[in-house]
Amino acid sequence: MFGNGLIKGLRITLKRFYGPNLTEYYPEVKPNLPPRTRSSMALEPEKCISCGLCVNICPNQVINLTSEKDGNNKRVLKTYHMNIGRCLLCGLCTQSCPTGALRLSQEFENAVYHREELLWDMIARSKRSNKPSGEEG
Amino acid sequence: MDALNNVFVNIAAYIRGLFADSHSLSADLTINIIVFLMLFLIMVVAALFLSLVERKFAHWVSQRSGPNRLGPHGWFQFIADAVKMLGKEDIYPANVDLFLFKIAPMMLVGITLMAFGVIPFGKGMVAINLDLGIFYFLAVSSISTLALLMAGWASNNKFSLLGGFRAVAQMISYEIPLLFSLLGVIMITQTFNLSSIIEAQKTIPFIFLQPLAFLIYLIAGIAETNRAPFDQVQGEQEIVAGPFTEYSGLRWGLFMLAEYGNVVATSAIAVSMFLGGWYGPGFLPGWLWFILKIWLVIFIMMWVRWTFVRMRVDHLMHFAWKILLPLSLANIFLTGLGIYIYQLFIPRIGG
Amino acid sequence: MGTIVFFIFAILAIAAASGVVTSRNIVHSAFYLALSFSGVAVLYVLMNADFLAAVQLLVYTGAVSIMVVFAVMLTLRGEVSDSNPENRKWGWGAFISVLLFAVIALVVLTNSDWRVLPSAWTSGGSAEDMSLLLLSQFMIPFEAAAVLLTVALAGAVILAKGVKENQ
Amino acid sequence: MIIDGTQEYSVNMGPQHPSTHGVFRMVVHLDGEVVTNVEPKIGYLHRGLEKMAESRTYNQFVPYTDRLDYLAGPHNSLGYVQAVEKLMGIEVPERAEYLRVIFAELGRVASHLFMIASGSLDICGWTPWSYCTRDRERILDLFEMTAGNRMTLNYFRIGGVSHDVPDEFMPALKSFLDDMPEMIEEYYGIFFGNEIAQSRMKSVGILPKELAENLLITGANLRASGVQYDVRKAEPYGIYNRFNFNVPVLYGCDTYDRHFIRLLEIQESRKILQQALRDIPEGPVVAKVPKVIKPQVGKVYHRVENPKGEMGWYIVSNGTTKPARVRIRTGAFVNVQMLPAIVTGWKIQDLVTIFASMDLVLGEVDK
Repeated sequence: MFGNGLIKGLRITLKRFYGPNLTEYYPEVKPNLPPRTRSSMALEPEKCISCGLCVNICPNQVINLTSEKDGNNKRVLKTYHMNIGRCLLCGLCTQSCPTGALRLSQEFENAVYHREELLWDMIARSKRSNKPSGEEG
Repeated sequence: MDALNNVFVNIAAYIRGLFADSHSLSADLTINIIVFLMLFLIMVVAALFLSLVERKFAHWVSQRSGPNRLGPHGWFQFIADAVKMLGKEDIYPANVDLFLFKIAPMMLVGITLMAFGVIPFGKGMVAINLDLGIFYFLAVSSISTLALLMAGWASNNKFSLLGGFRAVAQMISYEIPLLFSLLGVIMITQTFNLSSIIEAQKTIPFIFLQPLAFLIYLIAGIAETNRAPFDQVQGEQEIVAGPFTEYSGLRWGLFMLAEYGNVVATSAIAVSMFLGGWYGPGFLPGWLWFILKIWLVIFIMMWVRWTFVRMRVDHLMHFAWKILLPLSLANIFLTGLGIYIYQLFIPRIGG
Repeated sequence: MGTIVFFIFAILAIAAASGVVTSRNIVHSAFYLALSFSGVAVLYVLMNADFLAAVQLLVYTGAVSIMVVFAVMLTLRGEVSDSNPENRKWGWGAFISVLLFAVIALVVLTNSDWRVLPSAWTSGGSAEDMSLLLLSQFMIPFEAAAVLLTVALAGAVILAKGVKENQ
Repeated sequence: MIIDGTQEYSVNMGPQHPSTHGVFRMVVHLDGEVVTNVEPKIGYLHRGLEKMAESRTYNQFVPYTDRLDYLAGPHNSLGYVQAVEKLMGIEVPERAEYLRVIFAELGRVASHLFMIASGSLDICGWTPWSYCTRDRERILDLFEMTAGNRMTLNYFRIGGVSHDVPDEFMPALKSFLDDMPEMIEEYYGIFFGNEIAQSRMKSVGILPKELAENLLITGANLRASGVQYDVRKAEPYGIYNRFNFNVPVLYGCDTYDRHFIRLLEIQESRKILQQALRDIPEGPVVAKVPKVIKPQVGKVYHRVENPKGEMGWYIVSNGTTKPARVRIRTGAFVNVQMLPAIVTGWKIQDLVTIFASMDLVLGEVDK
């Protein structure tokens, strides 16, 4: 009969109208992201051996690092910059990192007002506390 | 209860009493201005509040919480909306027909406000107790087509013009079943006066005598107020916003005001024609019953809106001319037959 | 009071009517027509013919939108701001209009039965009396008008749709 | 179509129009409300992905493949990594194959749900939209839990997948599959069974079988026109030949069938997912692949059944670490050409429905 579908639809919406709501109240209640979420990068400079693998694997030339040799002819990280505005957050760099110095973190509120602020100085950022990512990153 | 029932009537009588001659020109003028302001306030507050309720409803239906920032559970959001709309820039594009562009939203609001004049919110609580109440309502609301067309044509936008054309086609078509569906009630009561029609429903609301007419009225009323599933005029998905595409800020706000004002007016007419107006169980004052019944009709309209999808424009026309119109004519015929039989039998039974 | 309102709306109606003929934009002309009809509706109210006023709004003003649609549809080809060109024979038009007006005025003024009721119909509102008149004294013209309109409707449908051949 | 005396009215819909699903632009020629012609204009989202592939190594290009059809990320990368594996002759571990099937089918379900959602939104069905997206969220949560991102997963690697799934993945997937019939019932109740929606979609925008074949339409659009053709059956890739599923076909050729067949395909995907969940073995998830991927000189063409149509990857290798040429055949790009072919004579409202039923994703059309 014509109208059956209409009444069924009305019944569904009425059921949902009285049902619970699924909204996440975001700024008040922060979402609990799974440990593998790729939402920003974190670096532990003491672990970094400046091998440059991350620079090479990055598909978008996001990472830019310089190093200098210390007394023992060992390379020491000097600067480590990421142009996060170009970053795809694909995670290839963290997978290639042999020492686990570069990690993905779950800090997801990355919006900034100016484009220049997207040029992250990872060493400076590491001084601030970053929530570290899960075991594999 | 009686005092509560007549509180507004008594206030009006008191204000009249302040004048030496309670029916002088100045007394009438004062009362009329007060009533006008009251109606305007009712319309503005109802429209603003409805725009919030609509969003809340839409979100509840889809299991979300809706606006939830301002006030308890976001129930003060409409104030923020009003302030935002007042503060926005009034943009008008190049090459619009400036006069028509500017006057169209004002005209629409004015027409809606005019329609509010005959709505009896309670016993004796009607701004103008016209003999022709319901006919006046229909006559006035028929002009709103013109305002929508003005907006659509003056905007100098192709989407707007399409919207304006759709407004003409749709609203003129649906006016006919709307009018005819009300005719049954008028035949029974033999009057156009809304207050008398409500008085006649003291024993039984006309929805029980005229269920088909109520259904037709509700459908045609939804179509007249341009709400889904009949919101061809501002079909977002095809013609962006129809006649409102180029409007911004307060002018757009006026359109929304008129839309929700129309919703309230249409529901109020439905309540007074079919649902027994201010009559209800005695524990609440009459005007509260009236308002609660309006909310019931608005709830149905919103429920339909957030469940159904939009009809196609040619199906819409078919629906009006091939289904609703014959049905409403049949309803008139049946009503006439019923009245005849009633008059034939009642004297013999001894009623 | 009534006189002031009368003059305001009478002047409005006449000015709008002159706007209809002088406006160069045909859509504006149509909207002026709506304004003129509305002004006339107010005049009806002043003459205590409120039913007629409502009908005037419903039928005449409401239907102007259709005219606007036709105006837009017929003239979108060119520049719409110059879509209602002046007619060179406007003198003749004015002459005939004035003649027509004079004849109507003469008929109205000499007809002794023409009067404005001091108040609205008392028995049961103007609608009731009018319907009684329509269904008793003017039954035949009323029915004839109804038949005529039906025929016109059918004719319009046939003209628009066309008749299927071989049937 | 043009009647003497009325003017053709051309309206520019898009690239910023509510119903063009991204940045599609069409110039619509109208006679009143009736569409006389449509000229699709594409390229507003052109990112040069094929050229980008030539300047990146094989591994580096994997994250970009998700961005083709961003509503069904996994399936795009599946096509790419399988093409490279075919070129190099890499054997993928069993568990990785099963995980690939699970993710690809989940991506298909997500894409189809979104298609139904946006299709209903295009005829003003706001509530069906939010029901469909509500359930799609659960799939995206599964993705995020495993791969780290919700839409652009970058989960598949040449030789396997990036990591194994976490422990809570399988129960969550199972409960999602268990809830699926109820969801489908709900979509049917509110959208497909609704008479107004049916009147909007049934016998609108007919794409006859011959025309569909001549225009090389693929995917669900083809199957809704009565052709039983699915790459998963016709030329099974990966381990699709191990699963028992049907290829739904509808013969209505109209907009309704093009929407409805997605619902049927979701049910078929559910079958595949259940079988995969039952049969998935333990084991490694990535094969032993050389660190530097350097295929021998040669070329490969590999095709997969994307939710939007048949997707083909043509990769030419010149023996270096970067491909010499990559050509992507995307279903949506080819499917665009059915729009002008079937839309003539319908109203502008139907244009929107027909456009929605084609299920275009501009990332795939413009590449």
